Amino acid sequence: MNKLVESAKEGIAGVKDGMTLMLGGFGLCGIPENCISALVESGVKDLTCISNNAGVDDFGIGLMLQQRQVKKMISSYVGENDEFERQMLTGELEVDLIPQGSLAERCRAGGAGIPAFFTPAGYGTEVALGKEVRYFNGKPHILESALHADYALVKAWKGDRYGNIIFKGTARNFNPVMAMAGKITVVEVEELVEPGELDPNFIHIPGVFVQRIFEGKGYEKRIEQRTTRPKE
Amino acid sequence: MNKLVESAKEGIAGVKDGMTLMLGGFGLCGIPENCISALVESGVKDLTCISNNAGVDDFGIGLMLQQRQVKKMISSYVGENDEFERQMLTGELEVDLIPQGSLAERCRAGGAGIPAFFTPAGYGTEVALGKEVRYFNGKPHILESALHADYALVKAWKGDRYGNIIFKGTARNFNPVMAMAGKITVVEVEELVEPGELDPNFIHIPGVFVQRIFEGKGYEKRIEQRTTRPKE
Amino acid sequence: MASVSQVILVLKLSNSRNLMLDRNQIAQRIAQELQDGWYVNLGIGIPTLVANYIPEGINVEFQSENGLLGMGPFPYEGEEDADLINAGKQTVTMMNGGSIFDSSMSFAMIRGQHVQLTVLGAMEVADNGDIANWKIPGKMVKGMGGAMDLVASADNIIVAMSHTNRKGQSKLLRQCSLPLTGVKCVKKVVTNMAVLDITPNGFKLLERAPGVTVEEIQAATEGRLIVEGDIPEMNF
Amino acid sequence: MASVSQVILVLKLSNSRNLMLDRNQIAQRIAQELQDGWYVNLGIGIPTLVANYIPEGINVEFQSENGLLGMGPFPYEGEEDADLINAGKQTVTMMNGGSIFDSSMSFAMIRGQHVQLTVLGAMEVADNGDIANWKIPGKMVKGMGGAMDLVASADNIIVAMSHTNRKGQSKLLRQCSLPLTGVKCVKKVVTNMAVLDITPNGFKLLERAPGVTVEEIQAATEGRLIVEGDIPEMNF
Repeated sequence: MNKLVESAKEGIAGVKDGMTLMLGGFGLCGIPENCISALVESGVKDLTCISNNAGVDDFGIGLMLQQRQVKKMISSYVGENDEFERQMLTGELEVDLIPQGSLAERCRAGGAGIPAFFTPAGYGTEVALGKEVRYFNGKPHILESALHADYALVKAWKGDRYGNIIFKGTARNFNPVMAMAGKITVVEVEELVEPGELDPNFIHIPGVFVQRIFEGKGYEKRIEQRTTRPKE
Repeated sequence: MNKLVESAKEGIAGVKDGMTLMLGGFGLCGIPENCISALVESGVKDLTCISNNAGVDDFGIGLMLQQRQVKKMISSYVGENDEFERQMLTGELEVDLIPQGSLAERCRAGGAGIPAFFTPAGYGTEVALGKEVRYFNGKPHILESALHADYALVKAWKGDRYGNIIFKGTARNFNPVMAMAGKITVVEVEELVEPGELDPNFIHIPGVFVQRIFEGKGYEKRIEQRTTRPKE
Repeated sequence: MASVSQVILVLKLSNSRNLMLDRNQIAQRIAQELQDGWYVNLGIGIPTLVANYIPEGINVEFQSENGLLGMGPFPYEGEEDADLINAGKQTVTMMNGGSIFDSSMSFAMIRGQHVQLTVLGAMEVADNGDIANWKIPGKMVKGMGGAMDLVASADNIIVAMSHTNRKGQSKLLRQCSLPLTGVKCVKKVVTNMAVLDITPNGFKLLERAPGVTVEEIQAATEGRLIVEGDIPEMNF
Repeated sequence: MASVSQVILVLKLSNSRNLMLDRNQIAQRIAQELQDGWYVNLGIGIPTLVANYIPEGINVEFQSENGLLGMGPFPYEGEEDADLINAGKQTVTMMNGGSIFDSSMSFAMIRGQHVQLTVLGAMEVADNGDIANWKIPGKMVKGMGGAMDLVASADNIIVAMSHTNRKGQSKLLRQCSLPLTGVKCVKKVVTNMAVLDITPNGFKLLERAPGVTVEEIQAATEGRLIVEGDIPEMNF
């Protein structure tokens, strides 16, 4: 049950041109910084990236966009990124926008063996184009399908070599559902602990979903919108 | 945000003849003992009970069956109960058997605003009768619908008056998904704690799903199959 | 859990004429709709300001769809936590008794109607409750974020916006011209000029901003407007 | 995580003739199928015994569908925990590094094919992989529990059962006569007489129980049986 790998490079080993990746995080919070760096270094390209956001120009998935490694983004919101905008407007980058809740549920469904489900989100909008509509209790819903990924790149707080992981604060966000949905799920943690150190009652994602795990280095954890109030 | 009630009796206040209840627990593990006692005392009848199992003759939902309070059981497995068997064979009791995973997912769906989803479980069996079949990736699936309940009766380990709750061991089982699916979710806990005592990172079910909470009394926690090994 | 009274934001006052409400007053009026015990999701912009005006004696808990219940005010300077942000990606704090969860659980709450009120901004609202707030054809499209899930699910949706756009054109329309975010979902609109309910027959005028006349509201409303009896001024 | 080698159960020896495998030997043979790093769900009865025979050097983790990963042996007398049971409602322990989760998460694992092997008992198996193990018409029906989810989902399903029923009739059939639990899902059958794979053309005989002849297996198998070349005896 030992899923420990030595480095981010070993974590993403096997990622090939044209593959589909899921990347956890909301904005820059809880993103797999080490895996992203390793992907940039690897030069792999034509990737389809499923991630709620697309980073900023010089951090997160933005770094991969700078290197033109991304062919398609599947996201709910992609603001705050000039290079992204440029590539999208020139048609270099394909973008599939998905309601945030549907994105989360479609990842969970992928991991949970639910191929499709009905949701009210997006009915009557362009998101519903080409999708089946059905009424339940008089309310219209659309059929959404599961999302899968060749690799899911996940950032957790702590984890053990069996792949059990826990998250901290809102850095949790999409990481757990993506951990469930990857054919190969790679987890980078801030702190690697011994099996048994994590209370089994409070493990967020059991090791069964995880194929590789390593302790990430030098987390920057950049803050996108630093908002404060003065001390009273 | 104060959801505290004084007793199980106050917890189940408003449960009326003919209503649909969800009751957490797997076998006798993690069942809402206090709420069940209060239901027996209340004399309410013609209930539809959604619960993975139906208790034993003299404990759990078995106590409600003894009083003929249950009109219909929706469960995955109903063994170990003579009175149940008698009522079922005489036709006094209606029984709807559902695959365990579909039961869990249908409860979650009810709480999560997903009216229906596809699952492979039960395809080609009598569970699939009358249900839509659809192929995804060449594999047949059936459409299952969300379950809802007028009241969800949930047993947790600890909780606070805001309704935040945590579970212990395999007493968790169906309790979280049923907590999500009740129009009125009533939680009985072994130990009531002050808001803030539960680590926000490790709350299993946030208070938003809970309408009433109280500290239960005198938990028996009966063991159905006491299996041990001798000390070496 | 207690009222979030100390959120400080850099406020841009509305450039409308003085009689109309500014952004803070719109938020303040919406805050009057809050009921004790409600869970509330506030969108970016004016809706965020609602947290500053929770009425005395009312306890509400704020849900942030990135996975946070019991959102508190901004942190004191130097106490920002990169692992604790809201859906607007701003650093925040948590109230006592709050909780953290993943994105699928967050939208389970929203879709399952466990959150009693959603307040959000809009570019256009139609008199049947349709809302458009995510896309302007020909302009850079950033995405709908959680807005489509929120409007499709919430029982109670209040839109906070200015009554007209910068060109003076009505944003309360017979029919939305922009791509929709959701259909027949908005229940109430609070603008810098008026409070209006969405009814089967159109916008029903409930209250006027102090000093604004029914005629002015009528002139600024392109959708069907129902005016019955005396329309009182808002009270703050 | 380490091998669960000390599970002690009160064992009812098979009442078949001596040459055939007893329940423990069936379990022992199935244990040879385990691969290092697999997550495994064991059903009630013979499958539970598989945990006693994990080969040296192989680490597997047991999943119990009531919400437990890393299930350990039964507790020492006096150390039973009412809050820690397996899907058979027996008191159990947890291995180091195990985890607890709710029922929906448990079946997410199963349905999502994160559990590599399911071992379960059956009343009948057809030569196309159909399985019946939950209902006998006219008899009290207790329910399918998690069996339908398990057989519909797992990539790798091994059935552990006796080759014939108490009346001596074959349980390996051309077509199941009892209500199905799942269709075309069983991959392998290990009985007290033989090890067989399910192939597009029927049961393919792989191994014989020591001393049992191909003719005896053929006579006890109602479904299509493929016998190619020499059929070796099982090794323990």
